[in-house]
Amino acid sequence: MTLWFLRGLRRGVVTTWYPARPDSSAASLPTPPVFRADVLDRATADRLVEVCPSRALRRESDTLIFDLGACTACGRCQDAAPEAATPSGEFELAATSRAHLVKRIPLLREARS
Amino acid sequence: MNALTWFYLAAAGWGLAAATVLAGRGAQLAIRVACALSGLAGAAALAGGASALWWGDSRVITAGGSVVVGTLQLQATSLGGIFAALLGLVAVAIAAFAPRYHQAGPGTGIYLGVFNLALAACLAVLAAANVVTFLVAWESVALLCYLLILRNPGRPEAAAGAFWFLALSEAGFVLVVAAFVILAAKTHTMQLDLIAARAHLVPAGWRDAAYLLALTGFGFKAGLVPLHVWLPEAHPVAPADGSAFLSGLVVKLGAYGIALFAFRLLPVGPAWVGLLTMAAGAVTAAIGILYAMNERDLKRFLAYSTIENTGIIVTAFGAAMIFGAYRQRALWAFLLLAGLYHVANHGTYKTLLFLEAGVVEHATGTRDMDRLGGLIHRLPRSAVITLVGTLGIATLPPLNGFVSEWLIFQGLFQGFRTGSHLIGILIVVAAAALGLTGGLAIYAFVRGFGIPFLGMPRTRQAREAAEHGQPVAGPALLAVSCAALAVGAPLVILALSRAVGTVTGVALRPVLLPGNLTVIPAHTDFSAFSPTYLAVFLVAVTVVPVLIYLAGRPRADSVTASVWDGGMVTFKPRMQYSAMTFSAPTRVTFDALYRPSVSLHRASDDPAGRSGPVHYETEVTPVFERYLYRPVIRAVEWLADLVRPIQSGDVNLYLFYVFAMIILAYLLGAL
Amino acid sequence: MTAVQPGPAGSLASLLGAVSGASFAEAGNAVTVRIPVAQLETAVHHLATTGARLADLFAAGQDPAVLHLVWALDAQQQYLIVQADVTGDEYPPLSDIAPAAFAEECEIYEQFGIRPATGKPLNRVALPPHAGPDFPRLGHRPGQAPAEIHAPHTVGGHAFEFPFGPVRQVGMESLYYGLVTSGEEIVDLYLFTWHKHRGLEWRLRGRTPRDALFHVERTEGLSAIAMSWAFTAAVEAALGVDPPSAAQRTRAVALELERLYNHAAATAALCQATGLSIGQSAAEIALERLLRLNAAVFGHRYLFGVMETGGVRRAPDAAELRGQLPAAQSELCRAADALLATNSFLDRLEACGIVTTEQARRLGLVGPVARAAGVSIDTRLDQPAPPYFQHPPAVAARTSGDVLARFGVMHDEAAESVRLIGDLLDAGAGAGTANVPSTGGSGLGWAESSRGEALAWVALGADGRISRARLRPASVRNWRGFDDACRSQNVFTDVPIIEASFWLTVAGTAR
Amino acid sequence: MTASNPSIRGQRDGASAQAAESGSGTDAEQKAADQLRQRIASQFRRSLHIRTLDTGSCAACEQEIRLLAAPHYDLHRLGLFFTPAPRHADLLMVTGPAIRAFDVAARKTYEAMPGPKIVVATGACALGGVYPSDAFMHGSVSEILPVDVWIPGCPPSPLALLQGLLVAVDRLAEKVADLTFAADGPTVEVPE
Repeated sequence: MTLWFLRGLRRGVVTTWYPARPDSSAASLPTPPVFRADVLDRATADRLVEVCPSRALRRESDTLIFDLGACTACGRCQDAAPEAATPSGEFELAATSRAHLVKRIPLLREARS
Repeated sequence: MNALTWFYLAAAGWGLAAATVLAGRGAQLAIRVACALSGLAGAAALAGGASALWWGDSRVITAGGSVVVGTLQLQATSLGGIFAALLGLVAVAIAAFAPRYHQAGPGTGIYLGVFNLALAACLAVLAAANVVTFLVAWESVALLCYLLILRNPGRPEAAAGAFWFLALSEAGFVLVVAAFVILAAKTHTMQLDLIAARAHLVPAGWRDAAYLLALTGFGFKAGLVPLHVWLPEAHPVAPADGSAFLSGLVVKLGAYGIALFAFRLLPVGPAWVGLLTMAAGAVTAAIGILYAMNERDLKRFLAYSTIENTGIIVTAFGAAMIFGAYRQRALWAFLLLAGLYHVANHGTYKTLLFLEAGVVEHATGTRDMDRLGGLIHRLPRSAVITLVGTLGIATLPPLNGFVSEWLIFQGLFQGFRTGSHLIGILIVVAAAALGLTGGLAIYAFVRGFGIPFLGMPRTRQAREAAEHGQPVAGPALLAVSCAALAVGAPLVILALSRAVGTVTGVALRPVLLPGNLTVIPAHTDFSAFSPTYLAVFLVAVTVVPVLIYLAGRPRADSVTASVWDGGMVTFKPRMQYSAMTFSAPTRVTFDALYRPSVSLHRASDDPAGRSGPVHYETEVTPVFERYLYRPVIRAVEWLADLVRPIQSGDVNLYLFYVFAMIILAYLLGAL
Repeated sequence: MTAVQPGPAGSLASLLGAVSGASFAEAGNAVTVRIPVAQLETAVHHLATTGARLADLFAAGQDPAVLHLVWALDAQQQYLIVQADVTGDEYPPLSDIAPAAFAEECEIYEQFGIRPATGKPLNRVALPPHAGPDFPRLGHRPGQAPAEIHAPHTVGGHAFEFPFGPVRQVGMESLYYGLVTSGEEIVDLYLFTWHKHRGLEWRLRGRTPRDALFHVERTEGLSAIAMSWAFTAAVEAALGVDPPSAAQRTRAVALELERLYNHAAATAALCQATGLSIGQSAAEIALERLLRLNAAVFGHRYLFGVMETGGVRRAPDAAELRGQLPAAQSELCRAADALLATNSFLDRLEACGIVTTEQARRLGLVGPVARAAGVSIDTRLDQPAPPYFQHPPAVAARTSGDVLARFGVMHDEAAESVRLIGDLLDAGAGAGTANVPSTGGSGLGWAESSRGEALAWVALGADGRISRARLRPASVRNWRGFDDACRSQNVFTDVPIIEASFWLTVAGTAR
Repeated sequence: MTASNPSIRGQRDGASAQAAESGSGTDAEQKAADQLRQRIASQFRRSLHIRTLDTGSCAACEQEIRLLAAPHYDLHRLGLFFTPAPRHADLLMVTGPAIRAFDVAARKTYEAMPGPKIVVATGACALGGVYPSDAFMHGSVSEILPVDVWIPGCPPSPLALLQGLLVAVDRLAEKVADLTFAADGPTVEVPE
């Protein structure tokens, strides 16, 4: 067993300091997208709703309902409309109420040119 | 009233009971009256035994008899006293048990008649004062028990079981007769106390030969290992009270015989005789419990447990004889006392367990543990009584089994006092064998009680067993006596020390009971313990915390949730231990002795690799029956075939035989 | 289906033996042959005796349900799909392939109501007990089956059943064991996996391949790349699409990375099962580094979202991968070497949970379990897909078939994967997808997941939507070997060790 | 990608507060619920025992949960412990889309846990994402168990799980309630 003891000493501490300090590995994690309200019109919104495989997006008249809980951060909406959706980089998404995860993004009234 | 008058009363009571039940041809009223009489007679025997124990041997009374048979002499000896007391207790318990157990009918009438006569015959054996009385009584016990076992001849193995009993009893009887003849010839008297007085006249060789013949002869009845085969065959087929009487009392007569020869008739012999006895006892105990471990039939399991306890008793007697040979008189008497104490204890809880096995069979119709389960909910009272019996026989502290086993162990651990290292080591080896037996006994009786009484019912009969109408009084009395024998241990030891004093001439009382409640094993510098304080303390340790909890219980609202089962939908009866799987570890450890055979059918063996029904059977090979008795039986049959031509049916040939015999006798006479 | 070429297919005719009325079709590396059902038994017997390995058996379509038998022809380095129409609710008993295809026969019966005419009872496989007649199925539900159709799990005699699960240790998937034991040794073992049946094949009907890919990745989370590669290869074979070679090399890089982290996770699970917590920590450090490497290189710790029908969505960050892979690999190798030097650990693995070569072949086991039992099959070599023509991997194999052999095979494969990744990166791995027409067709795709050969078969309707998708991850095959491996064990604590050495997922077999 | 995108930091203005309110009834109810949660959380501050429950996950969430005990994350340093028996567990981490065949086992696991207890739905499947509600499954865990904390992600990384657990015992402030995920400024060049 001394083999393991020495090996462990040589390996050193790998444990993260999170939550005291942010962990560097979080940067490369897939994160839900952020939607740009000033670019989103109904057509783009409908395209995004159609492309999301996990039913995380739906449109109610002129607001885009984005359910963070259902989002799997697969990035298909970012591929479909890169100008409207960009990764948020936010991975700490735990919520104490389901409503906190349902975000409402107001859409542009008139169709964009 | 001296002991013999109590014995007369008892014998008369049993005779009367037999007469009434035989006359009444088993009518319900006749049964009830007979059992009442039998109970009273039992009480009388108990009183007689106790007084014989306390006041020592009574005078020899010649109660008649003819010139042909020889005089019929009786004497209430203190050595026989403990056995007579046990006989009384067992008789009372069975008397309370029998009326509710047996249905009225001519068969029951005959059975109870024979049963009461067997009780009287046993009393006669214990009170016999001369050789002829002893042998006549002994043979009548054997025959009457044969009839008891044949209670329901319809059962397939009844005839075989009864015949095993009779055959081995007769074999034992022949050896016992030989032993008595040797002693009587050498001491020129037939009276037991005279034999005892003149025992020093018997030359050493003859004395040891007589003892070995007696040991083997009585070993057949007591169930020493190679001779034990009839117990597991006879007990399952006898009715409940029959097998209880067999195991509780008749087997103890074997032990009485060995004690009679070892401690009363013969002077202290050489060490090797004691060693041989102790070895036989230790081997019997170990092998008895090992076979008990893997029995599925309740009564066969208890029968093997009887063999184990006989082994413990005979080990105690053997060790006593060794200490006697090395002039350790205190330990010699102490171990005899311990052995006798264990006889009493085993008599009580084994009878209880057999009666309860009868109740279980009566309520569910089966004795197979794998078809029972969960009976504690259906037969609560019987379960509690069986638990008391199981705690007793598993030699666990609060109850009497622990006290006698502790005494025996303390005696065995003082092997170093013999002075010779070899003997000391051998005694401790025997103690180790008893240790192994004790451990396995607890394991076996956790199984013996757990599988039938706890868990979920495995079959419909177990689910629908009903307590109402089952006899409870008899076993309850025995349970109370178990507790009494434990808490009252100092009193029992006091009585036994007086009995042992009269037999061995060693005043044990001051040596054993310095205080009034503590017990020390013959030598003050060794160890001490007080069974009474222990029992009281153990009860307190369990009851008091419960009371404190109930008194100061926090008022938090408690939620009852089901047992955590991994989220499975339902527990099925097949998901609990079965009898053979619970004892599987022993089959692996001792496979050389068991040589288990397995038969397995699996749906998944089908080349299609499907999963489905699995059937797994395992059997333990009966080593002694197969490799010892079957060859003997075949040899006897072969001999019989050899001799058959002699009986050719031709009268002239018969005349020639007679003529040849006369000539032969004449020639032999001339030598 | 491309036109029938007599050339290569002709050589297969000899394989089917005396079978008349067979029509051939070749798509990618898989040949489909359709034979009348009456000839099925002789064809199956002939194939089984000439050493072909039955990879999968499933049904598709309804009235008539078409039976598909997928055979792996290692000699011809191809797959052969034998199709036969089954009218009525019974098809001839295929006794030659009975052990390997029994679970599939049960599944076909549950989903399509057609069963082999053996009359022997089948088992419940996927559908839960409360599945009523209107429970969604792929085809007609079985007719009023006689009671004994589902072999009951009864335990007779002296054995008893030790129930275990479905909620098991922390962090373990829900799985119910029925451990029938004699008190000392395990007499029989059966599994219920219907707790986790999500009905994926039913769910994929009517979806476009691109939508379906989202669910295919999640059939078996720990083999996302292998399953999605098999599925996309099937779609590409159906539509005759060839992804750019750089994308194919990226797929291979992702597959090897997935194999690496799975073998690290298996090592950690093995150490946990044997109670060596130091070894478990060392393996988990290596595992975490590999997962972080996946996130840095492909943007997802479990490589979800890398695959795309016709190619790959993301190119690997080659510099990052070349920089960090050697460190992660040395971490894993040092942990494994330290384990191989720990006697207490090795004693628990030797002669524990043995799968014999005959059993592996009879039950059709795949992956490290088969390779450790002496059946060295590896689809990357036996049925090479594009990137593996130029970069053939060396196959690690053992013959003892116990847990130590499986651990050894995994250890060697991990080293081999790192070498492969190096070669693939040198040859250049990029993103890019070929365009995928939305037309009809059916095709077979496969990939060597860390657990073994993962198969997928797809039938696309005229509008390009899926009419029938068959997903067969390696876990479906290897759980059968787990029953046999546990059967001879005499210690209960060996069962978790054997399960860790198989390193299968319940999600994969329950689908 | 920046560590955290400044533009998504929403303010506690009407919109997001209103977003938070809309889902959970009157103010009093909300206050009572918070009170209860604070009381429960205070009991578990220093040592919390966690039991996991897989109601049909794809095994990726299970692997992430196992990694919580790995040296890199080591939840023991935060006073969180895994326990096999629900009888000794305070928190139940549920993964998977609540397959209907699993209802009895899930209900039994929940009831085997002594109160007070916390249920954490883990992963997009458990929160109603990947699979819709149909004959096979309920679609989300809140259909079968009273969920207290939701952790999104497919699979949620060990760091997200740690954050979820610490939010469950009130040792970390919940961040997602304040984020709007709606950026208003031009963060990327708009192709004409």
